[in-house]
Amino acid sequence: MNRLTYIGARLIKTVLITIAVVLLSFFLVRLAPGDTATVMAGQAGFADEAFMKSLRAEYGLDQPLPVQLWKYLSAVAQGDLGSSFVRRQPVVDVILERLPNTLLLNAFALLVAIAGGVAMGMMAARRPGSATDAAMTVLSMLFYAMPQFWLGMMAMLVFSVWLGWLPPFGLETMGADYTGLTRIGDIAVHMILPGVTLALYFMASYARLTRTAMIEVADQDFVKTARAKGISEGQVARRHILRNALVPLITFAGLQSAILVGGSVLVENVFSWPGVGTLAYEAVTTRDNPLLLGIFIVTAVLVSLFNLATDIAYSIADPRVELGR
Amino acid sequence: MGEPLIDIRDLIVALPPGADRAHAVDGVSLTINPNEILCIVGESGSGKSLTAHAVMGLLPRGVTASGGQILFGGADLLRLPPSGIRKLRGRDIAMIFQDPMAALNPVVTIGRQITEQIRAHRAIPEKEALELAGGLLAEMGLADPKALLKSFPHQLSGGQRQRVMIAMALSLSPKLLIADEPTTALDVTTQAQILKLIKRIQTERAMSVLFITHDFGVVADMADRVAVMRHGRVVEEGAAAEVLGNPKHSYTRALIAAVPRGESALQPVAQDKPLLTVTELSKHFRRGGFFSGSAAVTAVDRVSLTLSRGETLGIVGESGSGKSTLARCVIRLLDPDAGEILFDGADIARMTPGALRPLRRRIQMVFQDPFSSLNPRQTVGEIVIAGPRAYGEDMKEARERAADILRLVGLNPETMNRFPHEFSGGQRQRIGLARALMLKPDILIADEPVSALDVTVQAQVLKLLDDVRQQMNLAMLFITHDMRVAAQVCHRVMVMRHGQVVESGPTGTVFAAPSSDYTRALLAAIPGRGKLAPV
Amino acid sequence: MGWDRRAMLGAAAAGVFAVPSWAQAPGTTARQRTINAMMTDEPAHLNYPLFNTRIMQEICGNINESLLLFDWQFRPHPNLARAFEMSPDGMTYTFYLRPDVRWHDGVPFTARDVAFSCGVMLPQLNPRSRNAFSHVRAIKVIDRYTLRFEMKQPFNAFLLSLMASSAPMMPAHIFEGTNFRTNPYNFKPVGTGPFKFNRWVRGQFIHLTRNDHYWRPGQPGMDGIYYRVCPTPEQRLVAMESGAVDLAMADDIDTVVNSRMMANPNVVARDDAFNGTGEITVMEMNQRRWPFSDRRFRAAFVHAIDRDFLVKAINFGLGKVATSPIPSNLPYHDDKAVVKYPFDQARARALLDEMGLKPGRGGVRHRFGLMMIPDGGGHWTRGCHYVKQALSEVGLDVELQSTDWPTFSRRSGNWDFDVDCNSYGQYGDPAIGTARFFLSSNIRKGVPQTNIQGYSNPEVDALFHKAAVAVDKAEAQHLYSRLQHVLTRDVAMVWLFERQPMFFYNKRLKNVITGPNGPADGFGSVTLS
Amino acid sequence: MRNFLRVFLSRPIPLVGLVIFAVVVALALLAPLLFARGPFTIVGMPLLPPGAPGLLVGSDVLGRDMAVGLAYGARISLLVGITSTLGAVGIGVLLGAVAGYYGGWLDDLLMRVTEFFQIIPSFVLLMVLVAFMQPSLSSTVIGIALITWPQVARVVRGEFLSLRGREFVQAARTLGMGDARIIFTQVLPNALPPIIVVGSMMVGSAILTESALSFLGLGDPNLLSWGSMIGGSRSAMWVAWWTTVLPGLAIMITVLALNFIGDGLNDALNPRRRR
Repeated sequence: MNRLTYIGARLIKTVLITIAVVLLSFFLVRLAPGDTATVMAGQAGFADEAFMKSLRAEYGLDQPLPVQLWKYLSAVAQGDLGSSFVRRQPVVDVILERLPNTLLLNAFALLVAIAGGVAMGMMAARRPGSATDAAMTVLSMLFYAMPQFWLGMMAMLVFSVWLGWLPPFGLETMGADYTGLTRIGDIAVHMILPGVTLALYFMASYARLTRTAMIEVADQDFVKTARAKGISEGQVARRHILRNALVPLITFAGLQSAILVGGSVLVENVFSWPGVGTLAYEAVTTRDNPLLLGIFIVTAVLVSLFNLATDIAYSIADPRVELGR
Repeated sequence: MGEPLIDIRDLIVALPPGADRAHAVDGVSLTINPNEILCIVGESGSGKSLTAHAVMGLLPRGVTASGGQILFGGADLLRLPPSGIRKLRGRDIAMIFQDPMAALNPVVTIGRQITEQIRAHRAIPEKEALELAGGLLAEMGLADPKALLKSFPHQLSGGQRQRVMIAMALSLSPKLLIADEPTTALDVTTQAQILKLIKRIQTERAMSVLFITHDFGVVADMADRVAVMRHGRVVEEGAAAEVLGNPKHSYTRALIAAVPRGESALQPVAQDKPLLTVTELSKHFRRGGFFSGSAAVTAVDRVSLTLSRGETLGIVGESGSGKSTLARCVIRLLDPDAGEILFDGADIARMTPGALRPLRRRIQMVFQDPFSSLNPRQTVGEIVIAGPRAYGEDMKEARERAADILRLVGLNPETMNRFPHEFSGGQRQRIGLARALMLKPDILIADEPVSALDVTVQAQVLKLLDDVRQQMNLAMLFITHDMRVAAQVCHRVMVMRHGQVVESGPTGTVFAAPSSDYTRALLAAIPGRGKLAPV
Repeated sequence: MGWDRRAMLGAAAAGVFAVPSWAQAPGTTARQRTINAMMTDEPAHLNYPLFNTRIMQEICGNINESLLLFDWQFRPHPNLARAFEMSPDGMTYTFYLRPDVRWHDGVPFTARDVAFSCGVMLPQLNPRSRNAFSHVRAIKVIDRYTLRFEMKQPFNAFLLSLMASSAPMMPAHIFEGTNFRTNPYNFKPVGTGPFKFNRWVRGQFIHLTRNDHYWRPGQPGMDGIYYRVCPTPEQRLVAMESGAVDLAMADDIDTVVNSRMMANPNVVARDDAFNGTGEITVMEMNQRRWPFSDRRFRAAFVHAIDRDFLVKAINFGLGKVATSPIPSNLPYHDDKAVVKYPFDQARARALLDEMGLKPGRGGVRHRFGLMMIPDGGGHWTRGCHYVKQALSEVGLDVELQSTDWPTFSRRSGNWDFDVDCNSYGQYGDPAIGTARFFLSSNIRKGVPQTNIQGYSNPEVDALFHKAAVAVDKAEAQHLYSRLQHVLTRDVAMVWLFERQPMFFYNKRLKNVITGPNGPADGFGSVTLS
Repeated sequence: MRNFLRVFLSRPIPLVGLVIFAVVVALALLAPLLFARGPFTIVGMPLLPPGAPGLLVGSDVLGRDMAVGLAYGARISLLVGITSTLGAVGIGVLLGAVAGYYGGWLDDLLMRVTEFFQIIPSFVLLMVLVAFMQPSLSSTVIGIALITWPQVARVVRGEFLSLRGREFVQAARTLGMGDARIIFTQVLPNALPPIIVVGSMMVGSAILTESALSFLGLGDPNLLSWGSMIGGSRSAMWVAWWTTVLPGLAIMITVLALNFIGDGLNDALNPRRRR
C-alpha cells in the first residue's frame, strides 16, 4: 500500500472518528444538568422568565434535541463550530486564540520529557541492577507518583516564592508589555515551570521505556553482530542499540501528544496558562456546550493527525513497518 | 601441518552464580589449523557455542572465561584489552550466526551494515566501501547487488540474509570464520546452498572455518576435522573420516546412530477402508484490514488424501508449504474454505461446533513446540485429564487412567503434581502425547513433533510415537520438514509445496524414485546423505 | 476557642515570603501612569446591561456612566444629570443632562440616549432594571438635554435604581434597532466615562485608555487601566503583594489571606467599597418540604450555628453577624425590630424535641442536603463545612452537595434542594434587592434568584408593596421595621452574616473609593502619587 | 508461588513499597479508632503551624487537625483507588477477553471504542461525567472506572490475542473444551500477570485522578480526601505551606509505594521483562 493512499484512508478515518466524537459528545454534554441560560442567570444574581427564555431562544436550547443535533451537524459539516454561549464569539476563534499557547507549552514539555527520559533511561540501562539504575528507577517512579497540580504548586513555592528564580504563572510578565525578542524571552521563562511540571510525569515513562528497550535490544543478535564487526562500543550503542530502542518511543510520543492536547487541564489551571485546558475547564463548568464540543472536535482532529504523523514517523524509523498493516 | 591458526588451551567458561552448573565449558583444548574446517558438534548445552563466543570475546553478560588460553597470532585473546580484541574482530576473525534475521540490524540498510564493518578497520570513503560490498554480494551469488545494498533485511529471504552475513564476514578477508549453526534456521534446500557456499569460499580463500553444528549430517558434508562436545568437554576429536567412520566414544556412536539416514525401512500398510478421506481441501487467508485491500493467500490448494487405521502418512514440505494449515483444517482448528473431510463417513469440514464435539475426541494432535503446547499454569495431571474432564469423565477414574498413559509414554505417574517447566523438551513432548492419548483417539496428528528436540531425544520420541501407533492401532498424520525423519516413521509420504501436493506415494518409492524435480531437490539437499554409514 | 487578629497574623507570618526579583513591577514611565487590575475570569463581552456581574461593573464602570452618583448615606449627587427634580407626590422625576458630554466616538450624549437606555435597553436586558422600571409609565423627552419619567405609582427606590451598577447609560446611536446580543460593539464598548476601550487580548487582558475629552475637568488622573486575567487565588495574592497589580477587588483575594494583605504596608485595605451592594450570606430552605416548613426547625437551625464564630474564624473577621434581611449599614435597617436567635444549641435541641424530631440511631434526628455555592473552595464552602459540623452537634446530619453554576442554578430554580447557601445584594434599597426573595408573587419555578424557598406571607407581600410606594421616608421606615420583625420572627431565611468584601489597592493610588458603589463608579478620580 | 515471593521480595524496592503501603492501609483502617471525632471537627484556630500545642502537623484553613485529615484522607484515596480499579479491570477484562478471543467485528468495535477514548481528552471527559452525575464518592469511582477501562481492555485483548494462537490453547480446543472453559481455565490464568501489574499501577493513577478531581472541587464534599485538602488550602499555600505540602506528600508516598509494588510484581510475574 503506498503512503499517499494510506494517508488518504487515514484522513477519511479521521473524519469518521470525528463524526463519532461529535455524536457521542453531543449527547454526553447534554446529559449534564443545567444549561448556559441557568449559568448566566445564576451569575448575574438576578433573573426572571423573560431573561431565561430569551437566552434559551437565542441559543436554540428551546428546540427539540434532534433538531439541535441536525443543525449542529450541518453547521460542523460546513466548518462552522457554532458560537460560544458564554463568550458570544465563534468557537473556532475562541479555540484558535488558545491553541497556540497549549501547543507551545506541550511541545516544550514533550521535548523536555523525551530528552530527560532518554538520558535517564540510557544511564539506567548502562548497568542494569546497579545503584545508578536503581536511583533512576526510583526517581522516575517519584515523578510518576506526584499529582501534577501539586508538583506545580510545589515548584511554584520553591522556585518562585522561596528562591525567587522563576515567575510563578501566566504567559508573560503582567503589565510589562514587552515586544520582540524580549517578549519571546519573557514567555520562555514563564514556560519553564509549567512545561517542566508537565514533562516530569511523562519523563518517567520515557525513562522506563528507554531503559527496557535498551536492555532488550542490547541482548539481540544484531548487537552481537555489530560487536563481531569490531566497531567501537560507542558506535554499537549509538548506531545499533539506541537507534532500535528509540523506535517504540515514537509510538509513545504519539500517544502522549494525544494526551497533551487536552490533558494539560490541571497544569494550565495551576499556572494560569491561557490554553485550551483552562478553556475546557471553563466550558465544562459553564455548560458552554458549543465550546466544549468544539474543543472535543478540534482535539479529536489534532490527535488523529498526530497519530497519523506518528505512524508515518514510525514507518520511516522502522523499515519493517508497512503503513496500513 | 605447521603452526595452528588458533590454539585453545584448557578453556573454562564460568556461568553466573545461581546457574544449574558452575562451568559451561570445562577445560576444552582445541586447535584450528590454517585452511581447514573444524566442526564442533554437540547437543544443546554442550558448550559448543560458548567456546566459539569465547574466541570472539563475545560471551554474554555474566558469563566469563575464567581459565585457560586462546592463542591467536602469538597473543592470548583472553588477556587482550578490549580495544585489542576489537581490532581483531571482523578483520582477522569473523563470525556468522544462526538466525540471519535476528543478526542483521532491522533499521539499517544492508549496504550500511557491510560498509560499517569495512570502515571500522580500513580508512576508506563510504562510496568505495559500498563498491567493495557490492562486489562481495555478487561473489556470494546474490543477484542485483546494487539494489540489495539499499534494501533492509526484512525485504530479503532467509537464504539471502545468510549470504549477506557471510559477505559481511568476508569483507576484510579474515583468517578465521566462525559459523555458529549458520543453517539451522533455514529450509533444507537453502541449507544445502549455504553449506556449499561456505565450503567454496573456504577453499577459494584458503581460510579456516570453525563450524558449530548439532547435525552429524552437516558434519559429514563439511568437516575436515571434528570435535564432539558434551557437558562442556570434548569427548572425541579427530579427522572427519575417522570420527564418522570409526567413532571411539560411546556418545559419538550414539549421536551418529541417532541421525536418521533418510532411507525408508517401513512398508506400506495394506489399504483397507480409509478412516479419513480428504477431498479437494482448500484454505485461503485474507491479509490486511478494511482500508488496506484484501489480498487472499492460498495456503492449501485442493489437497486430497486418505488415511487408514495403523498407518502413518507423512506430509513433508519446507516452511510455507501449507502442511501445518492442512493439519489444522483436518482437526478443525481452522475452518476450510472448500473441500470435504470425511471422517468415519461423516463430513466434518462444515460441521457445527456442537455436532463436531463428539467426533473431536477421536482426532487428537501433538504439537511442535514443547514449551508453548503445555499450559504453564497447570500441573501435568491437570493437563492430562483436561480432555476426559471436558467430556465429563469422573475425576478419579481419569487420574487412574492418566497414570497408566503416563507410564505408557515413559513417564513416572508421580509427575502429575509437577508443572511443565520442570521438564525437559523430550519429556514435555511425552506429556503432550499423553494428553492426546487420554481421549483414546483414532487419528493422531503430529505436527513437527521432534523438530525442536536434540537428535538423541528425537530418536526416542520417534520410536515412542511408532510404538504407540502400533499398540493403539492409530492412524497418524505426521507433519515434518525433515525428509530423514519422514523416511524413518512414515508408511506413505506426501510432498507439499506452495499449498499443493507435489507428489505422494509409499515412502520407499518416493525416496528411491522421486517423480518430481522438487522432491529430488529435497532429497539431494539432505545433509550428509550417503556419507554416514547405515546403522 | 479564642481568636484575635494578632494570632492570625502570627500564623500568616509563618509562611516565608519575600518579594522576589521576577515579581518587581517593571518601571517604565508608561507603567507609572497606568494601573493594573485583576479579573478572576474573563467576561464574555463588555455589554454592561447584557450581563451585569461584578466583574462587568468593575470594568464597565469606567466606560458607561450613570445619571446619578450616591454618597455614603445613599444621597443622590449629579453625574451625567447635572440636576433632577422629583414631584412631591413622587409621580414624576425630571432630569437635566449635562450638555457637554460626548460619547467616546464623539457623538453628543443626549436625552435620547437616556430614554433609550432606561426605556428600552435596560428593561429588556437586565432583570434588576426591569423590576425597577416597571414602575415607570412613560419617559418623555422634553428637549435635547431634559427628560421626564412619569410613574405608574410612587416608587421610593427609583433614584437608587439609577445607581451606576444598575443603570449604566448606553449609546442609542449604536444600539437602537440592533440585536443587543450580537451587536459588534459588545466587544468594543462605547461610553461617556473617563476611560475608553482600547484593546482586548483574550485570555490575558483588557486595556482601557484615558478619555482625553472627558467632561469632568482634570480627570482621569491616569493614562489607562489593564484588567488582567488572574484565575487562581494564589496568583492574585502574589500579583497584589508584588505590586504587579494595583487593585484587588471583592473576591480577588481569598479571605484566608486578608489579614496578610492588611499587614502589607504598601497596600490600603477598605471594607466599605461594596456597601452599595449590601451583601448578606444566607441559607435558603425549601419551605415546601418538611421540616423546613416548620418555623421551629428553622429557628433551631439558626440557634445551632455560632454565627459569630463563622464571621471570626471562617470569614477571618470580615463582616458581621446578620440579624436582619436588611444589612446593618444601609437605610431602613432596624435592630430593635428584629427577633434575634443567639447561638444556643440547648435551645435548638429543645425546639427539635418539641417538633418531635427525636434523636434516632447514632443520635441523628434528621438528614438533609445542603447545596453549596460553587466558589472554588472559598469562604462559602468553608462556611458550609462549619454549618455541617455545627448542626451535627444538635443531631442534624447534613449531606454537603457540591455543584457547579449550572447545577446550582437549575436545582435552586426548580426547587430541587433542601437547603442551599447563597448570597444576595440589597443594591441600596430593599425594594430592589430584598423583596424578590420573599414576595409570593416572585415564586417562579425554573428561575433562579427568585423566591425559591416558597416563602409566602400575605402580610409580607402587602408590607413590601406599601413600602416601595411610600413617598414619606418615615412611613417607609415604619413599614420596613415591621417587615424586618415579621421576616425574622418567621425565620423566613437563615441570614448568616453580612459580607464585607475587601477592596485592596496600592498606596500609590489616591481617591480610589469615593462612594458605596465602589469600583462601579469608575476610577476617573483616581490619581497616582 | 514460592518462586514469585522469592523474586518479589529479593529486591528492596518492592519491599519498601509493601511496607509503606501496609502503613497507609493500617492508618486508613485505624483512623476511626484513633480519631473518633472525625476529620471535620474544628479543634482550634485556622492555619496553626505544625507543632502548635496538640497539633502535630498544624491546622488547616478551618482550624481542623491536619493529622486527622491525613489519616481519613487515606481511607478515601485507597477506597477510590481500589474500587475504581476493580471496576475498570472488571469491564476491561470482560470486553478485552471477548474481543481478543473471538476477534472479528467484536474486536473491531472494541478497538474503535478504545480509540474514541484515546482521542477525547480523558480528564475533560471525566469532568463532564462527574458534573453530570453530581460530585460524590460513587460518581468519582464510576467516572474513573469509565475512563480507564479501555487501558485494561487493550492489555487483555493483546494477551488474549497472543495466547489464543498458543499451542496449548489449540490443544484445549482439540480436546473438545468449550469457549468459556478455555477462556477461564486456559487463557485467563496466563493473562493474569500483566493484568495484575496494570491493575497495581492503575490503583496509583486512580488515586492521582481522584486527587485532581477533588482539587478542582469535583470530589465528594462530605469526605475529606487528600486532593480536597490541597484544593481547599490552595489560597493559603503562600502563608501556610503545610496545608498543601503534607497532603501532597501523602499522595506521593502512597502512589510511589503502589508503583514500587507494581514494579516488583512486574519483575516477579513477567520473567520476559526481568533484567
